[in-house]
Amino acid sequence: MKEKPIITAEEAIARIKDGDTLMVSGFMGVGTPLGLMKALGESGRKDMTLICSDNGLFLGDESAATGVAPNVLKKQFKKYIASHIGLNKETQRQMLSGEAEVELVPQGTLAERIRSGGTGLGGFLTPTGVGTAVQEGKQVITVEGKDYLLELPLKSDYTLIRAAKADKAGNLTYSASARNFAPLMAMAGETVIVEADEIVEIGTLDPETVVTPGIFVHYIVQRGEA
Amino acid sequence: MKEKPIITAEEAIARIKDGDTLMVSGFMGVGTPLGLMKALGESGRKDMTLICSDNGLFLGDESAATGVAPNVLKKQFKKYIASHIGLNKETQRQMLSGEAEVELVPQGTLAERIRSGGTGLGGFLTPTGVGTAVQEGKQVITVEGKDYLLELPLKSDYTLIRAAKADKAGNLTYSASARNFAPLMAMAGETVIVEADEIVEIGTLDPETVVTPGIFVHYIVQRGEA
Amino acid sequence: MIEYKEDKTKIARRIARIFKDGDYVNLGIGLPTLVGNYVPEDVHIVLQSENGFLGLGEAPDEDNFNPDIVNAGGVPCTIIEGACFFDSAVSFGIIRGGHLDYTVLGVLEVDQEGNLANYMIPGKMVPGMGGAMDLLTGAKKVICATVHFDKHGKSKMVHSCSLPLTAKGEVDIIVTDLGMFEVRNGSFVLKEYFAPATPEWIVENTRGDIVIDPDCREFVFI
Amino acid sequence: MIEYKEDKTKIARRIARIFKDGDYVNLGIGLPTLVGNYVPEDVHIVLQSENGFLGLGEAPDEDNFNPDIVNAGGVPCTIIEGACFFDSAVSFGIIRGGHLDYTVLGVLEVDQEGNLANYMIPGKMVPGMGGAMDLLTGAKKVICATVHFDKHGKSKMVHSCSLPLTAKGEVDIIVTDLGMFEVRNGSFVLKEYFAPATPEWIVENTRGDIVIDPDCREFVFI
Repeated sequence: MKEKPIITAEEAIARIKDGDTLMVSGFMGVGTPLGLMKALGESGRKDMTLICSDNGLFLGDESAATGVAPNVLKKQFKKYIASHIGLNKETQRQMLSGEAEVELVPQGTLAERIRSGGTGLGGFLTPTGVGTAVQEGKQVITVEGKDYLLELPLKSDYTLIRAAKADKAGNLTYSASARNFAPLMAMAGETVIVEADEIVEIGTLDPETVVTPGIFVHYIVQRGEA
Repeated sequence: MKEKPIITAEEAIARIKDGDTLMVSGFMGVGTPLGLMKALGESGRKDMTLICSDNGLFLGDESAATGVAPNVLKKQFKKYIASHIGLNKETQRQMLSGEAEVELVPQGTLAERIRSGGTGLGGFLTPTGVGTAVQEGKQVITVEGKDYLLELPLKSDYTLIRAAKADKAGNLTYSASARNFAPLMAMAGETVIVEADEIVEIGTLDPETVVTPGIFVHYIVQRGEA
Repeated sequence: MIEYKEDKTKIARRIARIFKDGDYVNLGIGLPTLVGNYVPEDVHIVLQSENGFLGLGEAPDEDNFNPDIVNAGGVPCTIIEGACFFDSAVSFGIIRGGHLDYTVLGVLEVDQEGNLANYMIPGKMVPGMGGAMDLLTGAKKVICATVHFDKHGKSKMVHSCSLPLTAKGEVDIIVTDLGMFEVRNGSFVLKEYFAPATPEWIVENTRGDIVIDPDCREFVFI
Repeated sequence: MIEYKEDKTKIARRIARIFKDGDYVNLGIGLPTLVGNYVPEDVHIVLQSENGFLGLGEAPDEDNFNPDIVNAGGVPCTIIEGACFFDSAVSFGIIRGGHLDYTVLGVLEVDQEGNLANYMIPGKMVPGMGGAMDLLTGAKKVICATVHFDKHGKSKMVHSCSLPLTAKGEVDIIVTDLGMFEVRNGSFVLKEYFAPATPEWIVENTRGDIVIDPDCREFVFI
């Protein structure tokens, strides 16, 4: 099986352009590919759209910022698509000042929109959000007497995820609740870059327990010190 | 964690009523819960709807019938929802004679309809089948200039699946390509009965490698000789 | 004359007695999390954490701390035997698919039509809904856990929510520090009251229509 | 005067040379399966089996036979190093999501608009479409593999399919035992011919509009 290129975080980030749409794994910083995000922060890349469960933690102390919050502080994004931004004061500030646009999406709908993008669906019908502000501007479709919102797929130019193990063919496993959005975002990225805690030889992962098949993965980066 | 009841195949099947909708795992017989299907065959249950990838193999020799084919031969179903029935001559005969109804569904659409049923979605938009006979009677929805079919969810009264290992909390792993539809059908069943090659104590399965969480499972049956 | 004293433990203790052995439950952040402390020893429930696992356990000590295991509030936790991890789509498939027996959620306002507002105050607090909308929509039963009064002394149970809704008509049960209510046919139905509150005092001090259930009784905390 | 002799190996051998190292490919049942035998040794492709894995290997011998590993035709097979298993929703997520570089499928009829009919003959053969519709719709490139003539001596390439379509306008490349064609702007475009066939003879013996590509050349099998 052909091996996927193993590159540095800097080499990976150098591919990204201003204005690109990124998906970044992690839930409150757990599962965030921190080496890649650090390199992204140093790259000066800007005007990007960030699709991420949340915006990490930032309550005023920059040195305590977690997850994607350092990148938010560097104002690298013009738009956020997230299910929760309440623990990042800078995102709140950017939103209220109009510096950045925020699209808040129910977490299950966010997961499913990413999965739709990755699996070639044109969207899906969900009961979540019916009769709430989430319904605004969306098509309501009634199936067997019940109302659903038509939610549309999300895709990314670059997906940045953290994995526990990557074999050189790109097959991935994850660590505990650090898994969260990563397997979905891996399907939905035009280019998928994995930061792996450990890179192993092809044939060492059990074919039964691979979570993300290597077909979704384009580049592998060894996780460094964050 | 509370244990799920471990019962016999006969006790499991006794719960099913004439006219119920069943989902049965397996692809050309690989992954079919054969002990449960044998008990179902002996139960005399009839007029059921069968949702299954295919109808197994039956080319004329009853003793060589595989997968769900023996149950088809016993005329236990009034309707089949499947992606392929070409290797079961009896299903073809029942279809042509009008004894049973057959709904043919593209395999990916079948998988996704079952997943939709299990995950509370009202349906999904797929490009598969646009401009073909599959489109008949379905709503076509255009998203960003591209046509999709609105496909609706499937659920079952009883889902019968085969697993490799079940712990007593109902967490499941599978064996190789015997996995196929089982994890999806497990989500979509009102009652889910698992025939496990091996039943193990709670705590012996690695939490990272469980494929089907126990929340979806209601009864466990030890796999016998088929 | 009844003297009201806010008491969150009453709420958590009462809700903890609702569950049956084997139930699957999701506890929201804040007050709902307290419920986990009061489940009777012979009732084994499985807690879901919507960031991706079933079998949420207690807070870790130094020996079993794993930075990759956090609850839905991002707080380090442990897992119990029989736990398993999955991705966010499976997690919300469990939630939206109706596989959870109960979800327990906090309240800004809840009304007699079963509408809940608990995720934003326009112009003040716009944190995002996280998993709350899916939990309300998907769980078999929705339990609201809330102190009866807001900081201005007004009941959080109202005729009709004025804040943006988290979900419409999904609330089944409300437990406050005064009593337990069901939402039925456009009214709050008082099922139990907690001393020193009385049904009459509860009716007087709630902004919503309350029907006192014929079987309404005092629930005694022991 | 050209003497035609059906030759499936030409088709398989030519298609096998299309792939690049690292491509992910799904081979349909029948003739397409043959393609796997002719991929050059220095080109490592990964074969998907739509019943749930990537890394399809050769037929098993007694030592490595596993009844739970079968290909999409239900035939026992093996897996290669680096393979992995998944459920049918992930499998068709890969397919429909555009993650496969190529799918190779058989033909009943294929027309110059890129329509393919390969799954049923009304009144005669109604086996169901299996995964074919998803594969056609989802793969980056669709390759049709077929002998040029049906048993009545008529070309399986036609102006317009008369049989029920498997998918509309999805075919990119057609390889027969006479040559290789692309489907472009409503025509078959002849890219290569296989001796003893000549472009002129192919045009004469095909029921469809063929444009001969300016760079059309003979492909020599070595």
